[in-house]
Amino acid sequence: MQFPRLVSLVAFASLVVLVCGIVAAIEPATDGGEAEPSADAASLQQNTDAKHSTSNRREVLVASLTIFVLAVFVGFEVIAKVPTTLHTPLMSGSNAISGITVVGALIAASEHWEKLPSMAFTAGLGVIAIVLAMINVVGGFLVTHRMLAMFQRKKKSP
Amino acid sequence: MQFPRLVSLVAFASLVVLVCGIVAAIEPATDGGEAEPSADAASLQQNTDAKHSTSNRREVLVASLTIFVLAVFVGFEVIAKVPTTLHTPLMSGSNAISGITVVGALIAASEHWEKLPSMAFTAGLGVIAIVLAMINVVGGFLVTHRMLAMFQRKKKSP
Amino acid sequence: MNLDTVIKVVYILAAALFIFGLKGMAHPRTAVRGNLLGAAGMLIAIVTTLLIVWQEGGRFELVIVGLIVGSALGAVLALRIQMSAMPQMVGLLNGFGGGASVLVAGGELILGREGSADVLVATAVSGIIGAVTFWGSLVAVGKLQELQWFKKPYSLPAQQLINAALAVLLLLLTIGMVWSGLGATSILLYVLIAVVASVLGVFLTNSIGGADMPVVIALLNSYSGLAAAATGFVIDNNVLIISGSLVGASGVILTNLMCKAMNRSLFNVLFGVMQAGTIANADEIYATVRSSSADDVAMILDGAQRVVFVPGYGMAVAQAQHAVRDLGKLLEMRGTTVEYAIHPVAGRMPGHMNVLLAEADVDYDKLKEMDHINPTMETVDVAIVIGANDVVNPMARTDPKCPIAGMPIIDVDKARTVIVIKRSLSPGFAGIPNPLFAAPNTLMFYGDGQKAILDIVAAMKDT
Amino acid sequence: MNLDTVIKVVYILAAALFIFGLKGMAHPRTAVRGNLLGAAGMLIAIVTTLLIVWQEGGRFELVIVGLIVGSALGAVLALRIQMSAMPQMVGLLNGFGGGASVLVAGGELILGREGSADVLVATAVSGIIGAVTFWGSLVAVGKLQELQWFKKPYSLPAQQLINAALAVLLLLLTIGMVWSGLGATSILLYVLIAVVASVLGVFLTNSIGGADMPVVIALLNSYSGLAAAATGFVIDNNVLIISGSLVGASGVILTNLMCKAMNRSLFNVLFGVMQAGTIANADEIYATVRSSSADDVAMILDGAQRVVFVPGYGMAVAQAQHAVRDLGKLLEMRGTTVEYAIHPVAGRMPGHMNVLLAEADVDYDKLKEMDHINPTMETVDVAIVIGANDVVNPMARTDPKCPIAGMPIIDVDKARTVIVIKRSLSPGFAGIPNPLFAAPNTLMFYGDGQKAILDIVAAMKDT
Ligand SMILES: NC(=O)c1ccc[n+]([C@@H]2O[C@H](COP(=O)([O-])OP(=O)(O)OC[C@H]3O[C@@H](n4cnc5c(N)ncnc54)[C@H](OP(=O)(O)O)[C@@H]3O)[C@@H](O)[C@H]2O)c1
Ligand SMILES: NC(=O)c1ccc[n+]([C@@H]2O[C@H](COP(=O)([O-])OP(=O)(O)OC[C@H]3O[C@@H](n4cnc5c(N)ncnc54)[C@H](OP(=O)(O)O)[C@@H]3O)[C@@H](O)[C@H]2O)c1
Repeated sequence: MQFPRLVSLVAFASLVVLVCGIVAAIEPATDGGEAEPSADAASLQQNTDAKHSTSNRREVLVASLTIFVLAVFVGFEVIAKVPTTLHTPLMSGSNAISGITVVGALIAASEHWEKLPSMAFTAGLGVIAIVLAMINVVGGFLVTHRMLAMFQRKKKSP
Repeated sequence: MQFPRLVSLVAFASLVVLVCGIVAAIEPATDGGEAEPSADAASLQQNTDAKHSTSNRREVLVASLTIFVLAVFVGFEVIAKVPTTLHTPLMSGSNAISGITVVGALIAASEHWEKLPSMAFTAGLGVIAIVLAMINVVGGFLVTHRMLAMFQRKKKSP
Repeated sequence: MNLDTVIKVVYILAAALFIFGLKGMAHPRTAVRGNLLGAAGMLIAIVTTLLIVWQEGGRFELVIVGLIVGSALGAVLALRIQMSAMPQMVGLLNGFGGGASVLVAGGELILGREGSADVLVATAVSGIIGAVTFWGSLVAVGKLQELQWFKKPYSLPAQQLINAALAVLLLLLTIGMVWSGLGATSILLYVLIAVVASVLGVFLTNSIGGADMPVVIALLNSYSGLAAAATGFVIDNNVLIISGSLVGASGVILTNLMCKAMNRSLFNVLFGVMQAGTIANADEIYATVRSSSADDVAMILDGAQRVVFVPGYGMAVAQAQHAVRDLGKLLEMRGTTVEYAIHPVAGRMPGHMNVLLAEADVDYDKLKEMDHINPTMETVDVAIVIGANDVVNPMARTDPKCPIAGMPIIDVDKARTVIVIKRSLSPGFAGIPNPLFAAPNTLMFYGDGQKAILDIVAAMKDT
Repeated sequence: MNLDTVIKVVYILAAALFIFGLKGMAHPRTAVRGNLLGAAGMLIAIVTTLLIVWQEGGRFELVIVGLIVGSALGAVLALRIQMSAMPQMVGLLNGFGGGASVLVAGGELILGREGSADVLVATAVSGIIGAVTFWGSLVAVGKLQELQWFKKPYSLPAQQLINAALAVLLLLLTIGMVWSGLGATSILLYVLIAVVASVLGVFLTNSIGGADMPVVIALLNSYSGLAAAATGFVIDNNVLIISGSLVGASGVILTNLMCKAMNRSLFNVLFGVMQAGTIANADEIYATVRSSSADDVAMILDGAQRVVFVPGYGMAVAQAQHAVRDLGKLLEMRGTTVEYAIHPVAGRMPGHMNVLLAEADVDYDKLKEMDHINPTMETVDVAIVIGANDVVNPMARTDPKCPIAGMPIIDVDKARTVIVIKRSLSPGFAGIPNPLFAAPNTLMFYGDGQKAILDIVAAMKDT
């Protein structure tokens, strides 16, 4: 962790400012985005919904950002301890972890494609994404295991 | 970080199970807790509110838990690097940080005590809490600074 | 409303500053800045909260009174306290942190804004941990101050059983609180929880011997963090959760480290009764003790090539660190190599000796850790043990039945000559005699630590 | 509904397993278990997601097809790939990860569940980073495979300007997306974003020289993580955010490390054109090169006390690691001390040489880091440079104008005798001549790495 601290602090602060901007922008955008033709009958509920959705949305965003920041900290701390010898397996192993997108892909691919064209489209994208992500996951973990097994084997022999 | 990994994993898994239990318990509890005499007129909205509140509550809890877990990781990684020499300042410094409860105390003490007895009570507790927490904060950071300044002074002298 | 969320994002910044601050603690060079970053984080958090209060139209009178009184008390405490009393200071601060958590969680419960199961559980947990921390810390501070009241571990008959019963009671009260939801019942239950937890805190700490207080303090440090985190769950505030977890982790690491350095399990520290039964007769052991004078010591030091100081709790009591530094400088001017061997649990808290010696301007390159100095102990001409006892007691190596059995010690007995400076032959905190004092290569020099060292300095300058 | 949240808690467990897994990577002893923990975390995450899908009554046909095809392809790739082709493999996997992010974010946009500003921004970011990663990785792989197409950095005139224009265009498209909210317009804009980002990815990578591909791969590794994190914001899934950030951090650390080892800034790597202008005339430099035969080398090795192998990219190309190990063993049997000096950027990715030598069963205690071996280089009798070039080029020390100026190198020129095994005098990836080859204490031994070493072994066994 030899990054100049000041630089990272400044970068972080500007990130915060940026994010504040986005957060501040949520309200109008949501209102705009959700302004679907609202059936007059359920208009009360609709309103309540929108209000809840906005404030809920913000809470979620703030929590997600917090999680992001903490995870970056954990990442830097943990990875900085990996010795040079293991940097290649580290690359392939962390690569496999980034295949976590498969989680999103699974949900997308499970859409009922027979119902709506948009769902069919999403499901199609989803299945391709699953294939790509699973290559990433299985390939990554497996090849890492192959490499690491070599390091371990050698340890026992002498 | 020499804790036996298996032990911590098991502890962690049981924590997860525990938490799942609590989460599962939220729904009835909320219903119970919020079962105030509901004006019949606004019953639709009431229902919607309750539903939103429950699911919102859960989201918040899950996010908070995630944050907790990540922060524990960060804590262990960062603190494990502090050398023995600095353990006393570390104790007082981290102590000061735990005075962050002052944030909650500030909010409690700002209640309008003239309005309701419950608010007055909370404000009273809040102001004591502020005093305690601020002793913790100011005392902690200041004494840590005093100690650390000693370490630094010495560094320059030779 | 908009401002509200922006403010929450700023909280993340505060939390990040805490983390950067703790990262700074990794090196004495960066530690001061680290501490300042942490303080900056706290300032941001407080100002942000005040903004929220202002925006929501809260009242400021009490807030301002609280802030001023608290800050003033804190500042006075921090500036007045002596370095040797640091363990008590930390203990006190822990207690205050815990107390604040109890009150904040209680206040939130009274307002009754959110009554879901998780919040009620978190409230109860805040109350329990906070109260245990508060009262436990006060008792621990009392013991560290060696107040008469707390002088020795005092247990009721069947203490463990009573403690277990209280714990079960707390569990039941918590369940009751969750079950009854918001309202007067749960407030009453909360008060009960706080009371029972207070009793438990006193009981738990009171039955632990004074020598183990530092471990207790570290553990309570961890608790005060966890209490803050639990309060964070109560008022749904992430910065509390994050900071609390950081402190919790810190306390756990330090506790673990101390237990390891004493070769005891945490369980043993908390619940184990130190048996003083099988201890050999002190008079017998001390039959061959030889004492000496400042002049003797000065003479011995005169010819020494390599001198190692081994400070312990007595140096803190006698405030002898400056005198030790002077003696060290004097020796160095005469061409002697001077080092300081620091045992991980010397004194009353981890790093205690380091702070004292830093106060006296001793270069921290000269402070050697136990594992570093033990292998070369044979080549040490004179080891000066100043106010240390347990951490140089060879019985830890030889007598598997004694209370400190297996604790790694600084092997001063392997040095050519050992000079032990203390006021009497009375034991250290573990309460056992020390065969080192009667070893053929040991000379006792009785007296208050500071005075003894100054005498030696004077004697050396005379010759 | 209840199950849903419980499941989310289980996701936290998966994320924690990833972290434990990466922590395991801190030591070769624990790394295998670490990797398995990571895989277990992934399994938990996938199974949990399938549970969600099942509970919400989703269709499983496509899911199952996707899982099977993807896993099979991944497994085949992982089992077939040669250790020396690891950089390409990692590059390819990066690309796939990025591609998946583009598709998932796109799919979510089409469904149009959530259209708040932050989600739209996150969607655009997923699309941009994902597409850049995908196409950038493919180009990088092509370059690493030394495919004819990508053979040399190819830039349009005013490439930097075009890239900047594309970046601005992306920014505008993103703003447009946020502004137009959910709906057909934003889907169209998203497609445009993906296309423009793809073009940008190709341009950015294509204008970077092949020697810098490893840095690019590490950077893209980081990007693939960030893309996953952005997707996490889109579908509001914390496990994606956490894992993505972990990978992002990993990539940044590795990138930083490589740049440092080459003494160049990241900016210079990404946008700097390597000037080949001021290079001294190769023929002139190589006037005094002496070549040798296997028998010569065997004779020199015969009397050596301490031999150091310095492997480089050529060892990977020639698959000479097993032969090197045999030669090492043979020398050790004769009482010679054998070590391997590993430069941090030898080969085509960090740790490349370590993996190859591990494959050949070389004890990792014998692999020495550059900083560790350089100070004692004078006492090395024979340094055998096998397929390394840039990392042993003394011009980095002497010529402040050459492209690798200031890059720390392994100082083989200070060894008593240097034997360089390569096929010709052609330059390494930096494209500059190497005065080492013409040094008075250097002997060239031309030939394919593996064959050369085997010849030496044969020659040594003969004598
Ligand atoms: N540091 C930690 O973190 C920590 C944590 C947990 C437990 N502990 C325990 O604390 C103990 C620390 O060992 P230690 O060797 O440092 O201290 P110690 O064993 O408690 O002995 C201190 C000695 O200093 C002498 N002393 C007291 N006042 C003095 C004065 N004014 N001038 C000169 N000598 C004086 C006392 O003898 P006289 O009365 O004869 O002068 C006493 O024997 C260990 O038992 C350890 O397990 C420490
Ligand atoms: N590792 C990383 O992470 C990383 C990252 C960024 C950049 N790089 C760059 O990559 C380069 C690595 O340096 P390096 O010294 O390892 O490699 P290099 O400078 O690329 O040189 C490799 C040499 O191996 C020889 N060779 C190729 N095939 C061979 C074979 N079959 N048998 C024998 N010799 C063979 C080649 O010479 P012939 O053609 O004459 O045989 C070539 O000169 C540096 O420029 C570094 O900056 C590496």
